[in-house]
Amino acid sequence: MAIRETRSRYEALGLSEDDLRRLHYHMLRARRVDERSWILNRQGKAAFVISCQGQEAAQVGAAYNLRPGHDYLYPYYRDSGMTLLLGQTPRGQFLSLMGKKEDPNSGGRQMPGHYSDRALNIVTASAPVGVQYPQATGTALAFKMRKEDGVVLVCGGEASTSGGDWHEAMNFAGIHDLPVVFLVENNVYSISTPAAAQVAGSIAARAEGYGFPGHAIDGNDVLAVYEAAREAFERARSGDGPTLIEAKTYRITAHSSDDDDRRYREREEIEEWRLKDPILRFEKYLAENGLLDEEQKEAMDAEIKAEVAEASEYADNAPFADPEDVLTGVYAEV
Amino acid sequence: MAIRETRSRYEALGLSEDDLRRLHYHMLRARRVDERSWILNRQGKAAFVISCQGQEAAQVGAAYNLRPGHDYLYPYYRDSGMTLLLGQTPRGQFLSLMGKKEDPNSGGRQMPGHYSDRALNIVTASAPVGVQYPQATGTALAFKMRKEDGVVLVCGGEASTSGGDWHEAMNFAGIHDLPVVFLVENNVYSISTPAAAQVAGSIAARAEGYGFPGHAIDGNDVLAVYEAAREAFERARSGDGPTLIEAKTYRITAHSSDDDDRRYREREEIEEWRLKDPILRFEKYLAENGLLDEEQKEAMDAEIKAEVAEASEYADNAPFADPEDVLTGVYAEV
Amino acid sequence: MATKNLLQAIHEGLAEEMRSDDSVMVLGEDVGRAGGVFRVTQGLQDEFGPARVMDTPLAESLIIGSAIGLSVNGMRPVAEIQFGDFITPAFDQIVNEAARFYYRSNGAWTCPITIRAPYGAVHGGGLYHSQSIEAWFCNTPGLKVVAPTFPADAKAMLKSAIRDPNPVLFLEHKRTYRLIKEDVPDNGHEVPIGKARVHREGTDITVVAYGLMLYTALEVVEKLSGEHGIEVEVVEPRTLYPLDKETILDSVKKTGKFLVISEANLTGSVSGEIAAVVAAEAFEWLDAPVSRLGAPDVPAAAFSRPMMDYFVPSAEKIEAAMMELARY
Amino acid sequence: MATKNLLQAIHEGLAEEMRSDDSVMVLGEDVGRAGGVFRVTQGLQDEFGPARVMDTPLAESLIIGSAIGLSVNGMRPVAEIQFGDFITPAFDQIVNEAARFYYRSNGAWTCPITIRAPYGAVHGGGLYHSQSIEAWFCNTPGLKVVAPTFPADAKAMLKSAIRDPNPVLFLEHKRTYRLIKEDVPDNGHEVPIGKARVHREGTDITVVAYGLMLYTALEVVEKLSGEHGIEVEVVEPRTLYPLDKETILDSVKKTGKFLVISEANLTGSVSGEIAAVVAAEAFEWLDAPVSRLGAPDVPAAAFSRPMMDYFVPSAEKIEAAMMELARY
Ligand SMILES: Cc1ncc(C[n+]2csc(CCOP(=O)(O)OP(=O)(O)O)c2C)c(N)n1
Ligand SMILES: Cc1ncc(C[n+]2csc(CCOP(=O)(O)OP(=O)(O)O)c2C)c(N)n1
Ligand SMILES: [Mg+2]
Ligand SMILES: [Mg+2]
Repeated sequence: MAIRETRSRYEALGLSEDDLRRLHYHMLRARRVDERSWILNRQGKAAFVISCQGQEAAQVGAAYNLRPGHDYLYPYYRDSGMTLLLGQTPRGQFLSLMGKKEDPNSGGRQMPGHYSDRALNIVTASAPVGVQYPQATGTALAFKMRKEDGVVLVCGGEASTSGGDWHEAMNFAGIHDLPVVFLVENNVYSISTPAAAQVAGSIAARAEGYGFPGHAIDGNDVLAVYEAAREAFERARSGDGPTLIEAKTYRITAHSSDDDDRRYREREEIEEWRLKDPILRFEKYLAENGLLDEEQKEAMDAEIKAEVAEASEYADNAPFADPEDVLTGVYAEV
Repeated sequence: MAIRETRSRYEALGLSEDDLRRLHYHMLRARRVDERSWILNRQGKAAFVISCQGQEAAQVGAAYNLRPGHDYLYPYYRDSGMTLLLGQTPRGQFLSLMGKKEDPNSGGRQMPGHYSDRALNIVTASAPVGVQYPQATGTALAFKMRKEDGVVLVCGGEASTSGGDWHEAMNFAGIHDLPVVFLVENNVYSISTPAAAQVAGSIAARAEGYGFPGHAIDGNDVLAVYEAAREAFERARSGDGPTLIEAKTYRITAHSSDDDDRRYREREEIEEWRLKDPILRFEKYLAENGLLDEEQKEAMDAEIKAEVAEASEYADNAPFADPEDVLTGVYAEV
Repeated sequence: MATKNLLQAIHEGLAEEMRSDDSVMVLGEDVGRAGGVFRVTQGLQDEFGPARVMDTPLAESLIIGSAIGLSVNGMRPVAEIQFGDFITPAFDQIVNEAARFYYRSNGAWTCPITIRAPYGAVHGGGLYHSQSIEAWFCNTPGLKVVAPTFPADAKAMLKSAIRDPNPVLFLEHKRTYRLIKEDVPDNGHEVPIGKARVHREGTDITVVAYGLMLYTALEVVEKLSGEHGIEVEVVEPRTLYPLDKETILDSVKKTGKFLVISEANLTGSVSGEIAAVVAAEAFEWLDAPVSRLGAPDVPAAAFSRPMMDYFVPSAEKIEAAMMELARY
Repeated sequence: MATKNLLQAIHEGLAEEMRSDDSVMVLGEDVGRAGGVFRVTQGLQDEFGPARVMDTPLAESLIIGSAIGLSVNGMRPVAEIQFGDFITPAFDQIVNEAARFYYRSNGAWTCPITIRAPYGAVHGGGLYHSQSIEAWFCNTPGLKVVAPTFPADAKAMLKSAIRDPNPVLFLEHKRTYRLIKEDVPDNGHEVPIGKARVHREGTDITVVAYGLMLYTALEVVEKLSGEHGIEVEVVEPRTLYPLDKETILDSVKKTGKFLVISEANLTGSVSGEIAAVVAAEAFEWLDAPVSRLGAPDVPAAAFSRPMMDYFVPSAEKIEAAMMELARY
């Protein structure tokens, strides 16, 4: 009975079993790439790691709605779950992580997590938090002007809503009913600052003040995220305007490899959230629905781990960027 | 019957007949000063005029709650109705208008409308729209830190909510329950841009998203404004935090003496709003309540006009700022 | 070909680009029905509609940020900042974002936006409608900063800016909008970004100036020629960043004396960089101190007329600086 | 008196000012429990409570704007910008607001705020945790910009900054936080804003440098003295705006040769202004071109180590520049 009800849930969402497997695959793959990054960091091969761990459901559930190379993505630094889903590779991630010449995002110029992919319409990401929001509205406006059905997905953490850029973009999107989906991955912390000292009221509730819908959803439930995002994408595609989604989730790792989170949060809190791990949770769902047994899981994981190991090895052996590379490519040629 | 009802309105607000007369006086005085400014402009004596006309009720009704020299005011360029009420003088206004040395706001440095008065806690105003909001929250925070009962009133037009500063301040005020009152004088236009192209959704409705109350009120009804502001000031004084008030009003004049509003709005629209003039409306209310007859009105007006004429004359004869004044006062002495 | 002032020339450049390329659009505060506070965009909304000539909210970071996003998705936006003084909220989007799209993505993404901003002191403008904002931006690799002075140059350079795959900040001195008229070619006239212009040949002193100061300098220079036989070579950078060092250095090497004039507060203005280049690379040719003239180091021009007039470098001060060099 | 590195000295300066003046407070991102990403404010929240050491939202314009408002109402806020690169959203509040409160109100309102910002290239920092941001601010009358390098100076100057009635931007080079330790006086040691420091007397060349470049220069200079008998006078401005011209000019007039080194992208950096001052006011004493050294004109240091190391001016490059001057 319980099973039938949950099964009907994904069916109601129009998802096939294959879709479910892909959602699972992409979450797990992102996690494994991330885990490997920390090992490389401990080995002294990666100067800086910034993680997606804990946020894979929010990322994969939302980005699953994107049509790569058609819609646009403005990811933030934790969104490797999105960029991998769209077509970036573990190799690429590790090349970037180690500042290698072949880094697909920036040729070794940017820190890891600053994604960019012209072919996939992943717009070059930056470090100043929040700048992506006005840019995303501009990209959406271009779609609207040309009467195309493209959608722009723009993402950030909950602290990215504190700066003016978020608001200016929300207002602009509301005025012109732009085809843009705002995804806020509220993972409770901004480095050390808890959401209570960061956000007054409610992020999701703010959308109403701009005249469009906002939804606060369980960001660790990949189907809930997919559902909210699908609705938002449909709204955008049909010209009805923007949607704000606040995915409530949690940052399982420290802010980055430079951060020591014992200064500001209790271990128990993290342990509690580990129990709500979005991947374990989805695996349980799949198992309950007879879509995943231990063996299948092991097989998929083994495949992913092999890919990750190969990618990491490749990147490790790849050449560093040349010193003089720092000098080139300041201006595009007229 | 109708009269008794309206009378009980001001009594319920705790206003005496004397209060009503003062409200009327301050609105009318602000208007007359403003009208005179345009004459000086046409005479070639004032290079630039920016008006309060049409917004006197919003300004006087709100600022009537301020304790001069104790609470703080961050006015915007139209708020002469507020600064005059607090104790600035018509003389001061005209001295500023003509860039005279005695200009109390800036010694001839700033354009008219950039109010400043240390003794009255009117914080030096600027031209970049919206910068006052974060500043006001800081001033409110100082009150809170010292456990004092001071309140900060900060004002702007509806377009001042479009920039990031407004949002950052709203969020901060909400997080810390700061004793600040946000007054947005929504006069429908930002220079030429109508509110529909400026504001998505509703300004007042946004307060909820920050966790504090927002009220959209009839900004041409001085008692309605007074009422909303009084409640907001009480909330702030008793430590309950901020309030947002959106006073719906209308800019009767062009944006400034540099603007030709025929480019973007119909004369009929202005005429319609002239019928809703806040001063006429309040005079009607007072008359209906037997608090003002033609004679009293004429007497008050004559007194104001005499003061205005004298002030204008004084300012006209006052010396210009010295050229070298431009060089002094860049740094405060250590 | 018709005779036009700076404002008309810029308007025409915009209109022509919009006619020839559908992806060119204008956005900014009050650029639509009102045609901009200076009327540069007047009539464009009638011709191209409210989407391609869009009134934005009062939010400069949004204006530039959305222009960036538009450019990413096939458009060629020309963003107007109503007054240069109000470009500050967009500082992040300009210097940290637009200027770096190309470099940080290793050449994958370009950011072909143009940002028009009126600058310079004007009567009645006061502290916040007067600033010379060049120096804030002339240290940002990836960005180009142009400040043409004459109408024909301005029109041609605006077109170059719009067609440039890089972000270009296009500065217009407010007091020169209607100052002179000159023949402005209808189409096809090209002025590349990055090339200075020698307005007048001379053998005694090299003067670099732009904007209102260029006009004042050109007047003073004629007077000096007539009254004292001093022949000053006048170089207008036109592009402030990256600088056409060669033209400036060639001139100094000929004259041996150098003065750079800018209306900005002297200290930290772009004249420092220009003077430093001359002092480093033309040292052996110099017969006199590398001289600079600018406004005093106070926030900006004041509202009150006498103060404002005292603030802006005057013809007298410019003449004195030249005479001092000539006598050196 | 104890031996402290730069980071500890700044921490101590803050703590002492907070102890002696209740109105001094700290606000910024993660300055509270976490003690700041560089740990400069570590322990302060425990001692002074969460109101006086306040974690703000991630909103730099708010941080500076609210600091201004606090200062207006009796407080002496010290605002921390987490990385200098992220000061850009606060640009408006700094240059158009804080710097002008005094001037625009004709002396009625002061704005005694201090803004601390770590700057400079650091390994692993990449384009956005590396910038030298000085030049953006060293043209803003009303603002003071200080960039002390040595721990004792930094502590004393931070105190001067906090007590100053004007807004002061206090720059800290990240790579020098833990580079050296020196004796740092406990209390009472004063270093005024606006005075340069001569680190080493010399007769052959004057070198101006600050931050990491100062350390590198001081090393190179010893080498040159030992190996070639070239004696370089090293001047540290400490305050970048307004500049202590006198100390610099006195030195150049003695040595006749001048080099200014800054880690910033060369073009448009503060070294241009410094060089221009020398070229104008010490011209007659100069025996060689006014020289400058800086990073190449690219956006900022890259993440990848080889690129980053190539970006920052190295000891070799500095030595070469000095040798060229010496041989001139
Ligand atoms: C404008 C700006 N200020 C400060 C920083 C430094 N910083 C980087 S990430 C971060 C926290 C962001 O928190 P949130 O948006 O919640 O995202 P999360 O890291 O929690 O996913 C801060 C303060 C920055 N990158 N940009
Ligand atoms: C940051 C900034 N951008 C642009 C301007 C130019 N400007 C001055 S007033 C104004 C319109 C403001 O409209 P609103 O806030 O509605 O106030 P109103 O004038 O209608 O009372 C504009 C665009 C400015 N002063 N500051
Ligand atoms: Mg977060
Ligand atoms: Mg308005």
